[in-house]
This record gives sequence, structure tokens and C-alpha cells, in this order.
Amino acid sequence: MADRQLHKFDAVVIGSGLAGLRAAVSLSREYNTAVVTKVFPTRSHSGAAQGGIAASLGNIDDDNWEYHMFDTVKGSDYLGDQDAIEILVRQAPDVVYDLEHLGVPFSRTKDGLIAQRKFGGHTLNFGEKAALRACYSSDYTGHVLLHTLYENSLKNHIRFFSEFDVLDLIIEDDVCKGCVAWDIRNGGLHVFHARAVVMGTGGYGRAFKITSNAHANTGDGLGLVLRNGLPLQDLEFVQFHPTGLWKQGILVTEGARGEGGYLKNRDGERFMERYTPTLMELAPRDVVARSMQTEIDEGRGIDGKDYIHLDITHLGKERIMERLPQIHDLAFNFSGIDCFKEPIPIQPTAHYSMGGIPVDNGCHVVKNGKLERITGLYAAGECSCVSVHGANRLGTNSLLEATTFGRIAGRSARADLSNIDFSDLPKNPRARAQAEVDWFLKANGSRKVADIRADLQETMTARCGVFRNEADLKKQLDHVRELQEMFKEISIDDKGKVMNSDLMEAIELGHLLEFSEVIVSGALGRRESRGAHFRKDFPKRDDDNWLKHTLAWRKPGGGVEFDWRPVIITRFQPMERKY
Amino acid sequence: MFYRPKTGMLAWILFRTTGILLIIYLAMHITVISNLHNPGKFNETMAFLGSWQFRLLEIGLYAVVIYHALNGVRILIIDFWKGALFQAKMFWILAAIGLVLFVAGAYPIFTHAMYWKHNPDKSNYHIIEEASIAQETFLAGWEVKDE
Amino acid sequence: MQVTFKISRFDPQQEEAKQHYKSYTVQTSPGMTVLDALNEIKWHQDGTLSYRKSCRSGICGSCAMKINGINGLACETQIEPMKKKTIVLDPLPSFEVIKDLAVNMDPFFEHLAAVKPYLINEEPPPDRERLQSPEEFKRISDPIACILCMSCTSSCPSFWTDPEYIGPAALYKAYRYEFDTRDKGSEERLEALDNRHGLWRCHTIFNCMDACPKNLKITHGISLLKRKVIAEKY
Amino acid sequence: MSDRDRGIRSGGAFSWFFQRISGVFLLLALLVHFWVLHFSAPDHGEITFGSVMERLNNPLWRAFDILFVVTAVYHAMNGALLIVQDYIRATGLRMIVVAGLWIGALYFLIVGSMTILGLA
Repeated sequence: MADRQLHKFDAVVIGSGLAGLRAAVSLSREYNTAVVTKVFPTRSHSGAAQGGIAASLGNIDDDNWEYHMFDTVKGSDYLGDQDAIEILVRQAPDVVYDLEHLGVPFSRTKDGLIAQRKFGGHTLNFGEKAALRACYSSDYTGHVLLHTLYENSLKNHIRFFSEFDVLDLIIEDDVCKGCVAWDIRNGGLHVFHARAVVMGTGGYGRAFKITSNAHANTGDGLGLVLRNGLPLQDLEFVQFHPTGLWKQGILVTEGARGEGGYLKNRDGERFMERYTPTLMELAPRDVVARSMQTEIDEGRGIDGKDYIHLDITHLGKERIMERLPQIHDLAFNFSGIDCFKEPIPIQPTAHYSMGGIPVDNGCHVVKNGKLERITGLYAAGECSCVSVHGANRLGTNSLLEATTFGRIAGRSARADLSNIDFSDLPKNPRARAQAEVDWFLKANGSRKVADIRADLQETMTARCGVFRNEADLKKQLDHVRELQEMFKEISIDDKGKVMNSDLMEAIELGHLLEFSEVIVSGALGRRESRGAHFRKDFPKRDDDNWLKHTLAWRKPGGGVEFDWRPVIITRFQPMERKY
Repeated sequence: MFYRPKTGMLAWILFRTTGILLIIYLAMHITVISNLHNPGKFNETMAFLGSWQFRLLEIGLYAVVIYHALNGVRILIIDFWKGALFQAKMFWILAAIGLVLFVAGAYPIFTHAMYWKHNPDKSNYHIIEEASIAQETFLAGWEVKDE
Repeated sequence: MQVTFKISRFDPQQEEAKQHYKSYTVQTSPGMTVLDALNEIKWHQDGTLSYRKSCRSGICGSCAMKINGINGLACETQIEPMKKKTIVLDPLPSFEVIKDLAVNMDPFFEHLAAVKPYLINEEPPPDRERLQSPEEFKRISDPIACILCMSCTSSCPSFWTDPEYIGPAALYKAYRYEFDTRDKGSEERLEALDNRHGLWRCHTIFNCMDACPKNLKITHGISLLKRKVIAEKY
Repeated sequence: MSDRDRGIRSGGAFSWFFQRISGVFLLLALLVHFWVLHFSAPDHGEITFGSVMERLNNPLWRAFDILFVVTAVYHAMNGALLIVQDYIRATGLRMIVVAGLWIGALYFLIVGSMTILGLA
């Protein structure tokens, strides 16, 4: 009898965020494509991106890709690979036009062109003044991109396997042959046999307590890669977004500052003039987050508490409702704040992972610093590390990266597919995933998933957050390992197969614990401060020793193994990063 | 299945209910006026319908008509202008207008009913005979089967 | 404040599976949302409870459910301002319940696909963007914020009685493309719109707009679509 | 056409549009009807055979009344069909009810028109 839970597709895309869908839309033009995703496509967290997508269209300013490239390189604190960055910024206008042609509704200028706004770290003429570079759709940019790509997926008849959680990749002899996924709705393990697998599994903000990320953002893709003996790159670089709603961490777009919002401390002072007098509130995120944290740590938070005010009252009701309608709703629904009249309480929130699955410029997943590929495996978007963001990502570059490299991943796979045939599946491709599920469903220990997760998130935020130091990181590394041991003693309440979110949360926590060890180890190892990674004990950037990418493997018995990969520098030599 | 109704749903439920009541009324009304060919029965029926008890029912009918008509207007404003943006407010404004119309209209209906109640000698019963004579002039050639 | 959550439970794996209510007590604090309370219950009281959640900031549309008799997003609904001792949670009405508060979303997205919710324009695109004025953008700036949470369609009495009715969400999506100046697909979409399970099934009841967590002007959009079809036909 | 639609031809664009047009006409006609019959009538609004006959002698009034009846029956029938379409899900029962509605509509249409014309 045919195995009804065995599916064969030319290409399988894991994850249905911007990168995954963009790759799928590209692939589906030629090949039979499936998207396997643990949340329904339009529930993906790309939709929460608000502010914009960067491209040097020059619709308002006299902009060009070289300025954009310089800003991105400088923003990355020179850790970004400049060949990849060049691909990104040079393709940017075409990528945006392409999206517009696919139907994305952008806000417009008076002349009917795509409107552009200011965003942190984006400048004209190599740092002279803030540039209007972020194409946007009020403050729903990620949302409209995601929905438009989903709608194009419908047009292209892509097969969706929604609410299928991928538990394993099938990789043998450096060839990826597909993946194994758990059907969340009905239970059961499905095998997806494919010639090409594209990962677009997103980030891992849920390793932290205060985060702008969704409950789903548990970095499962990173865990899958680690378990298959592949490395992760630059995981210690975690971006903290300056403006998360206080206590919730919910994102308040940088566009709020791009439109002219102020940051104020308890004395009502626009404190950014002490840190970055040229760009003020529009400095890159790492700089603003650190400045805010410094204000808070030195007792100048509002009422001495751990938050700062984001003031947009002076923009006026009309402009807020036109350009930032979502911010108005978020502030009202989640903080009870009327942003027409009152400032919004905000604090830094874990937002984006610069690191991820190491890939070459064609989005092929590589297995080492020599860039040797895994055949048939691709990665794009936040889960990957090309690396275009280096040590710190500029706002609006993530939507750009996801769509640009999503398209590149799709195109690479299309090109490769003419040479890749289906390879035979192993005898029992489900074995490992089956063992995992069985173990969880039988787990009858004394610990709760929720407690271990809360502990991990709290300690990661406290010890591996905006500011880091050796003592804290060491303590945290030990603690993560302790938590990994505790995890072996968990139990879950729900033993069923239908919509078992208890099981899902346990699986997700397993991933979180594994790569959190890599994050902390990487942060402990990198004895310098660069971009989002700031060591109070090593506050200076150290180009002599640390101008290199971290590659980290998780050893089978536990512990992390490192290797390094040089940073590619083409046009811009490292220099001091000042704004 | 319970779903908490808000203004819009309330308006719609009432609209459908009054619609059904009006269908029933329409059927009755046509039946009644079909008696027009028989002046005797016509006046008899009219007299019955003119009784003050029935006039009270008529006031109810009047309310139903007002509601159905005004909500119809509301729907037209929704369908052909931008009424959807202020439909709830519109409902209450029209409700106020409806109330005024109702009081303005119900009062004369009711006073008429009272008038007949207190002046039974002036009610329709007196003109039955007169009308029966008139029948012949009007209904030349019409076969009167009843009575 | 102590609040009792009366939650609709249904587990198809039980023998003689039947929908029933189970009550949980949660200690609330200011700012706590219904989703926070559900998490509290799931994480510390009863792990077998199933519901969908993701962004918890009102943009993904996962956690739509019936809260005290009216559809909305659990993540956006603050508990204490409701001033209720008991809060009743049900799955979205009119959709098949998979387990507890999670419903089968397939029919909803099939209806959405029926209106061809994508830009139809066979003319080769220009090298740059297609032009569109700010006013033209403004006509679609409301519907593009739709998060497809299903609250509207599930709240619609017309949908309750006619599962084939494509529902307010799909109609509003159709509006989003029909009124996009770049779109040329009117004729292709007409088939799905101009029939008794399409536009004309909307009786302007406004449950959709009352339920919409994004406060979108759904019924107004549907009215404009109706007018457009009427104007083309008569 | 799916099974659920059997027995109903209503609910399309025409039905929607004409329901509104007929509604507007009915509203205006009703105002006239009410005014002429009830409010402006002498003798405290009594309706007598004589007063009705007098009015119906005018062919314009007759045309008006016939149009009124036709529109009212149409509007009622269309509304009823919409309600049936919503709430009666069993095909058999629905066909019976729809048939009943048609018979009723035709009956009242004929009776109403005959009444007005028969007096001419």
C-alpha cells in the first residue's frame, strides 16, 4: 500500500515567512513546490515588521546603492561580508519593483512613486545626513509583503502543508533529501521527499523574556541544523530593538522615530544628543538600545524604572493615523496609552538574530568555513547568515534580506534542480523524529516545560542581553546546561495527537536549549564589543583578533566546538564607527 | 448558538421580523379590500376594523411600518452612500425620528378610536344602508354571490 | 483580581467526545490579556488545553475566538477593563472545532482563494514601479490591514446559515484588489462575487465590523463593491 | 448550482437592486396611500365605500393602486425568499415552502388587481 504520509515534491520550502514564500513563489514557476510550515502562512512573524524595506530608489532623495552599501557595512560594524552586501543593495531596487509588480501596496509620493521614509543608520553621501530610503506601506510593511506573497502563492498553486512542524531533515552524505514533519492537526509523521529543501524558518527571539518576537519564533530551523551536525554562524549577535512596549516587548516601529519621534528620559531630556548628536534618535539600533539601557541603568529611566518614553505627540493626530496607525492601536490596546496625547513607555526588546545557518552568496547551506555545500539544502532570511548584517542589522534591511535572498535561494534551487535528481531515502527516514515524539509523549518527569522555558528566557535576558560580561556569561553557560539536564525530566499533560500544542512547546524548548548554549558560548568566546554584542569587560572593537565570523558546532555529547571564517572586505575598510 | 447582538444585528433582526409581520399584514389587507366589490360586507368589515380595539392593533402596525421603512432608509444610506461608517449612530437617530413620527401618527389614530368609542352613533354602521343602494349604481354587471 | 475563565473544551480523541465547559481561576493583573490568561492556564494549570497563538500583538490573527459572546483576538483583549468575574471563551462560531478553541480554517481560506485575491494584470510591468497616487493608495489602505483572523466571517449570521457564502473577509479582499488601480482582473473575479453566495448574501448586519480587531470598514467596502457590480450591470 | 440552491432563484444582483428600488417606491407610495386614505380623509379618517369608490373612479388612481399592489407583492415575495433561503435548509421542505409562497403571491396579486379593476 502506498504510504499516504509520504509526499514527493521537486522542492520543499520549510517556513512560510517572507523568505520562504519568496523562494516558493520563484520555485513554483517551474517546479512542483510545497511549503511546510508550523503556523498558517499569514500567521508568520514577517507580518509583524512595520517600518519598511530599504532600497535606494531615490524617489525623494538623490540616493544610490553605494550609500546604502556603506551604511549597511558600517552598521554591521564591519562584520558583514561585503560581497554579499553588494548583492543585497544592488538588487534592492529591482527586488522592491518586483514586489510592487506582484501587487504589494506601497504608500506613495505625490508623483505616484513608492514613498520612502527615514530609518536608523541610513544616510546619504557616506554618513552626511539621514536618508529617505525605507519604502513602506504605512506601518504595515511586513504585513502587506507577507500577504501579497501568500496571495501570489495561491495564484501559483503552491501546495501548503500548514501546521506541520518539521522535526528532522533527511541529510545523508552531504545531500539533503527532504524532511520529516509532524502533522499538528491530526498527529502523525509525514515524510517529504524532495530534490531541494529551502529553509526559511526565522529567528529565535523566544530565547529571551522581553522580545518583540512571536510565540512561534523559537528558531527550530537552527536546532534542526545543529542536530544534523552542521554549524551555526555568529549566533552571539542578537539585536535588541530599542523600542519595545514596556513589559510586553511588542515592537513599536523604528518608523516612529523615522517620522520624527523623540526619545526622552525621566527629566524629559532628548538624551540621544549626548550619544549620537548627528543622527540623534536615528542612530542604528545597537547604539540606541545601549544608550537607552545606559540611561535606565544610571537611574534616568521614567520614575527611575526600567523604561524610557517615546514621544510622538508632536507629530499630530493626522500624521500618526496616516503613517503609524498600528502604533496608535498597539499603544492603546497593550499599554492603555493614547499616543496623540501621551508618550509611549518603551524598553529594549530582543528582536532579531544576525547569526544563523551559514550559507554562501547563492543561499546554499555550507558545512564549514571552506564553504563546502550540502547538496539540495538552501537557507534564506533570518534563519540564515550570509552575512549581510554582520554584527548589527539596520532597520528595513531584514525585509530586504528576506525577499532578496529568498528570491536568490529560489533561483539557485531552480538552476541546480536541472542537475539534481531524487536520491533514495534512507530505510526509515522517520526513525529519529519518531523517537523524539514517542519520548515526549511518554515523558513523565516532575518538571514543567513552561517553568524551564521561563527560567531560560529570564536568565538569557539578564545575563546575555544588551550588556554582557564574562562572569554573567559563564554563569549562564552553566545554567543553560543545567536546564538541558532538567529538560530530560519533563512531563507533558497532553498525550494526544490532535492539536497537541503541549508537545509542540516541548519540542520547541528542546531547540531553544540547544542553540542558547551556542549563543552564550559564542558571546563568551568573543572577547570584544562589536555591533549588538557588547562586552562591558571588553568595550572596544578588536579588529586584529576578532574581525572574523564564528562557526559553532554542537558536539554530540554536549558542549560547543568553534571554527572561524574570514570576513570578506571589498570596498570599505574597517574604521571607527561613529554617528 | 448565542452571539451577543450589537446595534447592527439588532437592527437586522427587527428588520426581518417586521418584514414578516408586514407580509402577513399585506395578505390580510388584500383579502380585506377584495371585499370592495361587496359594499355591505365592505362596510361591515370596515366597521369592525374601525373599532377602537382594532385601531390599537393598527397603531402597532403603524410602528412596524415606521420601523421597516426607516431601517430601509438606513440600508439605502449604507448601500448607496457611506452609511456603513456610522450605521449605529444612524440607527439611533432614525429611532428618534421614528419615535416622533409614531407619536405624531399614533395620536390621531388613537383619538379617532376614542371618538368612535364615545360616539357610537356616528360610526360606520349608519351608512351601511346608504352604501348598499350605492352598490347598484357602481356594480352594474357584477355578480354578487355572498348574501 | 480573580477571574474565572469558562472555556469550551472538545477533544475528538475522547470516546463520545462532547463539547463542554471547564472553569479555571486566574489571578489577573493590570495589562493582562485574555491570551496571557490562556497561557497561564496552559502553562500552569492544564496543559491539555489547545488554542492557537503566535504574535500576541494583534497582527497574525491566530488567537481569534469568541470572548463573552463576541468574536475578537484574545491577545488584544484586556481582562480587567471588562469588569467581569467570569469570562466565557468559545471557539469561532460556524467553523468545525478541531480541539478546544482551535477550529478548522480550511473553508475560510478556500473562500478567500475563490475571489482570486491577487493582482491580475497581464500587461508587462514597467521597469520601475507602476504609478499610483496617494489618494488611490488611500482607497485600499484600509483593507490591506486585514489580518485574516476569521473573526468577521465567523460572526456573520449570513455565514452561519450558508457555509457557501464566501463571507466578509473574502469580499473585503476582493474589494482590496477591485479598487487597486493597478488591477485589471474585475471580470475574472465577478463570477465569485456576483451570485447568491457572494456579494448579495451580505445583509449589512455589521457583526463583521463590530468583531474586526483592526476596526476595518468591511461593510463599507462591500457596499462599494455592490455598487460597482450594479453600475457595470445596469 | 449546489443542492442548497434548489428551489430558489432569488438572491442575485437583480434581486438585491430591485428590492431597493421597489422599497423606495413603496415608501413613497405608502406616504401617499396613508395621506389620502387616513390623514386627509374627512370625518375623522373613516373609510367608507363611497369615499373609496370615488377615488377609484379616476383611472390614474387605479393605475397607481395596481402598481402599488404589484410592487408590494414583489417586495414581500423577494424578502420572504431571502429568509427562506437562509433558514430552511432541508431541500424538500424548502421547495414546498417556496411553492406555497409563489401560489400565495400569485393569488394575492390576482385578487388585489381584480379588486381594483373589477370596480371599474
